[in-house]
Amino acid sequence: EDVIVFHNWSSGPEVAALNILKEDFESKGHAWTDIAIPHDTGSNVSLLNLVTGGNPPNVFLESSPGFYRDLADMGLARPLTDWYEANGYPEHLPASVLSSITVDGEIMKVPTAIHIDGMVYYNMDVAEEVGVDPTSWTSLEDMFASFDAVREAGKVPLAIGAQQWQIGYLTHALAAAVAGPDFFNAIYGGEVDPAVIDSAEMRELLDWLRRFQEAADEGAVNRDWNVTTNMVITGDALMQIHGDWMKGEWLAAGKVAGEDFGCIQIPGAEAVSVTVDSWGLLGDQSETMDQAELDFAATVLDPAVQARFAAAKGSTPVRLDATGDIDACSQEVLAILEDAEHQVANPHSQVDADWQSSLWDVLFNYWSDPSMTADEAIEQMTSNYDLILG
Amino acid sequence: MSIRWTRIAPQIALTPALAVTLVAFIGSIFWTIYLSFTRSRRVPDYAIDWSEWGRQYARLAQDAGWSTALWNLITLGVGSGLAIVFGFVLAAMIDREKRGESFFRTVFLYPLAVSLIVTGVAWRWILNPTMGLEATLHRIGFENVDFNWLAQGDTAMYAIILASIWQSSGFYMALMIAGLKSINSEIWSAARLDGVSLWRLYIEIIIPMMKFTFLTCAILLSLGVIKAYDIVLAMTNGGPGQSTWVPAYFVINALSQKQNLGYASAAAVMMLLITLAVFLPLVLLTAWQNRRRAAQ
Amino acid sequence: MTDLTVTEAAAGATALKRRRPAARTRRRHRGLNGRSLAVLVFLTMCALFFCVPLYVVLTTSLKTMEEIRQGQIFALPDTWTLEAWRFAWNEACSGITCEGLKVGFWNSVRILVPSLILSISLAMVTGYALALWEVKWAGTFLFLLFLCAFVPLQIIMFPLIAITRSMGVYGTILGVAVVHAVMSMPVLTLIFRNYYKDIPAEIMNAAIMDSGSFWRIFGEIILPMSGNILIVVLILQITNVWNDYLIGVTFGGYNTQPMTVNLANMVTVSTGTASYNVDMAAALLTAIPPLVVYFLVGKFFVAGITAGAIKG
Amino acid sequence: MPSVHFEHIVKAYGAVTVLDDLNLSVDDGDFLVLLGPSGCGKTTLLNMLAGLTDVTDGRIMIGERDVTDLDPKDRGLAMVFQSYALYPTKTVRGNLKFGLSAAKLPREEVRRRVEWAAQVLQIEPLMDRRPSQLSGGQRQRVAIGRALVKHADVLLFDEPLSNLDAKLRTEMRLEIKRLHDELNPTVVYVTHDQIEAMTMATKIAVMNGGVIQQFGTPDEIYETPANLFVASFIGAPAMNLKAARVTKRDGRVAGVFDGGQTIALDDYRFRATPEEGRPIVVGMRPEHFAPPGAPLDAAAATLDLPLQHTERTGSDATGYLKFDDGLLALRVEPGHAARLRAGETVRVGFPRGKANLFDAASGERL
Amino acid sequence: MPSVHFEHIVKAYGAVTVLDDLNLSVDDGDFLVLLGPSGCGKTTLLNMLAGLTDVTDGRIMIGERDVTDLDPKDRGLAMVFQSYALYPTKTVRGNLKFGLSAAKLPREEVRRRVEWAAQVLQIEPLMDRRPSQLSGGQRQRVAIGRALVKHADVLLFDEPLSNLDAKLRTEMRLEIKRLHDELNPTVVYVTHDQIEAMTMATKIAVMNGGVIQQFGTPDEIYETPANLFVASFIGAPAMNLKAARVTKRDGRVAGVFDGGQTIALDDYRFRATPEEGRPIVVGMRPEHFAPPGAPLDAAAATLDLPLQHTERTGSDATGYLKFDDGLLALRVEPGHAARLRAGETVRVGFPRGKANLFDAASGERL
Ligand SMILES: Nc1ncnc2c1ncn2[C@@H]1O[C@H](COP(=O)(O)OP(=O)(O)OP(=O)(O)O)[C@@H](O)[C@H]1O
Ligand SMILES: Nc1ncnc2c1ncn2[C@@H]1O[C@H](COP(=O)(O)OP(=O)(O)OP(=O)(O)O)[C@@H](O)[C@H]1O
Ligand SMILES: [Mg+2]
Ligand SMILES: [Mg+2]
Repeated sequence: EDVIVFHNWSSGPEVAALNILKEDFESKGHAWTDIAIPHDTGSNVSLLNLVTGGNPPNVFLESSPGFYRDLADMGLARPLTDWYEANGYPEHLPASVLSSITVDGEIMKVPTAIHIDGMVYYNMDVAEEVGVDPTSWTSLEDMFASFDAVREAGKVPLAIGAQQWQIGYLTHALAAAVAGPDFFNAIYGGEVDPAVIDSAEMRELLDWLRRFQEAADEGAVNRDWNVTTNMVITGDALMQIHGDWMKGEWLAAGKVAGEDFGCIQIPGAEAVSVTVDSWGLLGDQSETMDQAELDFAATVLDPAVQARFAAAKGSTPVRLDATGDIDACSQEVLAILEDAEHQVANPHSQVDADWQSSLWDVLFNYWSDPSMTADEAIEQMTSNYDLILG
Repeated sequence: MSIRWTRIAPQIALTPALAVTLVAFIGSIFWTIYLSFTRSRRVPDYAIDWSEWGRQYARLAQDAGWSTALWNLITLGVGSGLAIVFGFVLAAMIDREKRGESFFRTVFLYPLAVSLIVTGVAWRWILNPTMGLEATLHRIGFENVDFNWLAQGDTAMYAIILASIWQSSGFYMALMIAGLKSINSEIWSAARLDGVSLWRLYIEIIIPMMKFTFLTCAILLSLGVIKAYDIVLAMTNGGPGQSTWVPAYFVINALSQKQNLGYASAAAVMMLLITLAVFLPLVLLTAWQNRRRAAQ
Repeated sequence: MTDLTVTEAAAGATALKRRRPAARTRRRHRGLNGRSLAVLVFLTMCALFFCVPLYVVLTTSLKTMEEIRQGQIFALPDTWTLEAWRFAWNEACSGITCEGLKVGFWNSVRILVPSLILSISLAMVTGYALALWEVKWAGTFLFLLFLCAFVPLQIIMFPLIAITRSMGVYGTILGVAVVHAVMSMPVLTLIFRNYYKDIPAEIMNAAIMDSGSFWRIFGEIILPMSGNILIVVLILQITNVWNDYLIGVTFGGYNTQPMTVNLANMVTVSTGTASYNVDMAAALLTAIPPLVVYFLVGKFFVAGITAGAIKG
Repeated sequence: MPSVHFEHIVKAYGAVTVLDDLNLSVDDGDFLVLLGPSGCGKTTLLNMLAGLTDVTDGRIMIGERDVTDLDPKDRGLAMVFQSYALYPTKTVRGNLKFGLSAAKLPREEVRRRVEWAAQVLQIEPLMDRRPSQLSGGQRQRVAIGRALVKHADVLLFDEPLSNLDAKLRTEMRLEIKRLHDELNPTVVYVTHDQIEAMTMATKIAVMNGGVIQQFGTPDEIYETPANLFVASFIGAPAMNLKAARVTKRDGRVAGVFDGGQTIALDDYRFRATPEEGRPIVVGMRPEHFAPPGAPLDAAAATLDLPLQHTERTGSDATGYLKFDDGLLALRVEPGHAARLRAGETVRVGFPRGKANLFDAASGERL
Repeated sequence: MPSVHFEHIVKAYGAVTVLDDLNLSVDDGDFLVLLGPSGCGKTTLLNMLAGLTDVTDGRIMIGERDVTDLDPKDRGLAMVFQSYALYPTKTVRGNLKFGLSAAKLPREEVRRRVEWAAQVLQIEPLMDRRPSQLSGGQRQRVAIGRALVKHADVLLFDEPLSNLDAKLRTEMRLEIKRLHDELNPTVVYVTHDQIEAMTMATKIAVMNGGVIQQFGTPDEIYETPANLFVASFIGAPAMNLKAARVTKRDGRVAGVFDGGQTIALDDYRFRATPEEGRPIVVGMRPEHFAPPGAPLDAAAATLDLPLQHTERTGSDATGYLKFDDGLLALRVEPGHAARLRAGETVRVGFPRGKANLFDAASGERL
């Protein structure tokens, strides 16, 4: 019986990483049926349709806690707490990962990779050429200050793909970096605190966002993230701030971390936002299928697989004891993650989708319309809060 | 008395279509209307909170994205309307100048065959300031051309309209050619004999005679405009900001991003109402036209 | 008084043998006059405008990535290569499977055939019954159909999932075909009805008196007369089904994703370094079947519309 | 060969009543022509008989059978349509065969009948052609053939000749007449062409506005039209209809035209003798006039009228004389016509016993 | 009022030559009817005159002007189309005015002309209606009006009456004739209806297969057809055409029919006296026969033939006699027809000097 694997990955590194899982999983005697619907094309809806259509996949890449609650309502949830404990997984997982795979007190997901949502990746050749040293930046001000030099050299300082979700990610990464964990959790956490919407932190955040927008190049509009990354890889641009899955693109282009490209967190960041990509398993299955699903989970959590997977995808392993080579950037990430206070969880795994989507709408409007003021943005957010959560 | 099969058989044959209409369309529409009064999020939740049954609609009324979408619907409708005009111009020219008729027809029709997923990419490139038309024009000396339509909220809609005209003109052209061909050739002869200028002939005689074709085009156009989604997705994905949202995009966004079925339903119901508002006058017009045609 | 200039010889046969006028002095040729030229120039410019996107896609697919990076999208390729085409067809990845578009191509074909059969036969029979037989509630039904033609799929997607599921066809090719048939039924039915409406009532009356059998008349008289309209509808529906993304992705099974889904997987987030040449080649490969249909039978399309295929 | 009876037929389309309480009987073997202007309800009546249109009220009998609610194919009749209504995608043979498809006949029988019809109509060489490859007359023959193969007892024709040119029309007229003489089915034939009606019918029903104006043999209809409508509808050039008043001259009934001329009416067979002074309409057929200038003993009326113009159609000529405000048409010899000059006053006589009289108010025959 | 001349006209559509070296002249004020079967090139000829179709070779003169290469609007002619070609979106007044729009006339003049045309054609009450609100005859009038307002010297008509019913056709025929008499323009009128041709024309050109078969006055065409085509095309019922051979009887020329009967031909005006034994065709018009049974002194032929049937059209009747393999039609009095019985042999006489003779091989008049 085929195990149906639903995911929304389709870039080269993502697929390479999936293939590592697939190899190991198939070596356990199972067949893997792949169903991929890429991000922008409505993968959430597709997954939900498959479930409500009575044709749910056995394994699915999905972080949103709401989805697991819906599954539970339909009697299709597969709680994993017992299995985790029986196999001793929890002790090998960092606290932030454990909390992100837990829904309403029960472990529901299988974590596969860690990403930081906003890392600075820069082209070391370009940095050298224009005489800029990103590692010396201690604040965003420093960073912006060096942009003129880059421009003079005919390069784009900051490569940005101005799509709604990229701007959304940039913003919440900046929120963690500039305004800190408390503000972040008040906006992007499970419980939204309306008080912070109209706060000094929010204004600061919006001001920074405006400065980023002003620094973006002409072709930014609607540019895919990996195309943007390639601007940096090819040396057209100095740097990009984006989720660190962009490392996969660098690796796929044959570049080496620490030699060709450097990675730092957002200069002066108070905290970083962490994405934990995780799989869910379908409940209410035959015994053999249930076993196959658990085998899949075991594959994902296998330390050796974890390391190979992370290398291929450009992510950081979720297991502290993952074996194998860890590149310079992952070391940087692991170093950052050592401080439990210095991290917050990706909004997707916590916050109400409607609210987050409405934030994205406002932020992208703000980004796209230079004449829009912070006040106007805040006003829209406030009214959205009243309508959605109020 | 025997059974009159000539009366019964067609009714039997119509049952599948009737069932489809009643269940898949009418039933579904009522289901959607019902959901629009609930607080359904990812999955249907059939409880209605009567104290605030209209909350989804109230939210719509305040949603800037929704009003943008409505405005864009009008812009798109008016803008794509140019496709009808353009289609008519092409048809009139092809019809007068018979040379190359089949060649031009084929060229103007082909965009219809190609998925927007394909041509959207090409259009995005052409409109991309660093590699597309603008860059090319700059390179050959026109320094001042500004063709960066997709990047600005106030012009992105024009880019979509341009692509939509490109895509659909051929179809209207085909309809118009058919309409022109059905005009009695003696009318043309009479006008030539009278020495009427072509311009006056078209304005005063031919175009009014083709009212019906234009009406058909208008119906098909509004059908396309109301359903417009692919083209927005392919060209701008709604951006920049929410500047190119249209109602159909709004509904999908509410469904997949906001994961709010109730809200999406409310927007869908509004779309339906708009459809009715556009469609009822058109139907009445058509009926009236039909009567007139019958009278002739 | 009139003078009779010539009284012609009688029989047509002898007419041909007669002397032809000696000097065929002024055999007139309708040359290109000014107006014609202007029209042709205008049409040619429009045609060029229409060809630009196709040109861009085509030339890009034949270039190497180095060339594309130079950003001259309107330039012809320096080195022509079909590598991107080969790659797109055989090796490009969609999700985890890297067998190229050919997988999706065959899936699309497998979807296309039943979808066409189901949607066209449903609409055809309905249009036939509505146009040529006496049904009391036909007017109301037509009105409903007209209304349904405006309903976007998204509005009724959820219920349709429930319906196909209860029919047991959700996630199968048949399910996709059913949904295509449902979604296209209103418009296609109206097209068929308008066409059949023009069939002279007398032919129907003759057939009713001769046979009286609904299906026999359909099969033996009406179907053979539907050539024109069938071509129009086939063209519309082939394009429609082939280019469909949403229905295929929503209602299709796991191994039956159509070519457009493959394409979207490749184009939306392109593999590795963005390989535009491969994307474009893939796009063209996806577009070829409907394009071929258009180029081959496009002229019947206009003919069919002229014959009354599409009216209000 | 059954008879056909329409009994109290009512037909309404929505609010519009097209036929109201219509009664008509056709004897077996009769050739009934329904004659009337466009829109008078001929086709409606025929379609109701065929079962193609529902009857709103009343009963239709074919022989002893009430067929009012039967399916068309069960009524045992066959029909020839105005536009022929051949199946365009079938060959001639296919067209003929399809008519038998409902009958579930053995193959051999179908073949036999088709061949018989082809032979009767002399279309054997055309059997494998499509309708589009046939001339108008040939199509008409096939359409008739399609009716013949059914061996129906009642044949219906709806203006079957109106799409043919004059020459073919004459030929086909003879052909249909011959078939009727040979096979002797009951025929109901719709037309608005009076020549067809006069030459083919054994009975004519003249219709107008959904009402049967007169029912009778062609001669009855031509010679003694029942009302003004029938009088003006039948005949070409049409009957001269002139207003007059009843008067008495030497105790004998006569008519005085508005212009003062008189016409003797004493040998007219009145249904009821009219009172003096009653306004009437006198109908005089153009061909009944004596040739202009020729003496006529005992003419009912002798008129001296100026000639407006003559019209020559080849074999015939018609003279138009000014009479009161209008014209009086009369037939003249073509040779004679050539000698008449416009403006010249000619004397014409109208013979006794030929006039038709109608009540001016009701239009009914007196 | 100018004359019109076609000189050595050639018209080819691609490889197909429709007209080849055609010559024809119309005098000023003439009413020329182009008469011929469908597809013989009538419309083509008319359209070339109007400038709507290019001439392949040859020259067209209107008066002294060579108009071959002029634009239609500069030729000074007006045309009435078969389908009327009224502008459906304009009122009657608009239709009349629109035709003058190119002429750049002063407003007052346009108004005057439109009113004049409306009055001439009696369409004043209709001026603000749309064509769709008019009856067939009214539309026809407006179409003529549109031609009249142009004050053109040459009026062209392309089968203007063929969409009208019989009665209206008769009326409009008179109307057009009256207009011609009043305004006396040069008219070229296309039709395939011989009644129209005979009644309206001052000159008829009978065409067939792109060739003018005969050109002459209506009487010439009817009385002395130039060949078999014209003989059979003109006249209804058609001229009886019977194969015969030339023989000598008592030194006088006579004809022997295939059935052995003879006909005296000595008073026929031969163009060249034919040798004996030559196969000819004898044409006898149905209306020239003496009434059956009536004695005819000095008949050219006396025939005893069995009656097949009679056909009565109201004012007329035609008897069909069996003659060799075919039928011989002759006109009889309706009253007489009623007394004739099918099968009975009747004696009919054909008078002297009325026969038409044609060469059997070439079809030309002898
Ligand atoms: N389906 C219909 N709905 C409404 N009215 C109709 C319908 N069919 C016919 N009529 C009306 O009924 C009347 C009689 O029509 P019918 O077709 O019987 O006339 P007809 O005598 O056959 O005329 P024609 O000689 O033109 O064929 C007409 O006034 C017509 O308008
Ligand atoms: N545009 C054309 N191309 C090719 N052949 C043509 C064209 N127009 C007319 N013909 C041919 O020229 C011949 C004469 O046509 P024309 O229309 O002059 O006939 P007509 O005498 O007016 O016939 P009708 O009485 O049917 O109107 C026909 O054989 C016709 O097929
Ligand atoms: Mg009728
Ligand atoms: Mg013609």
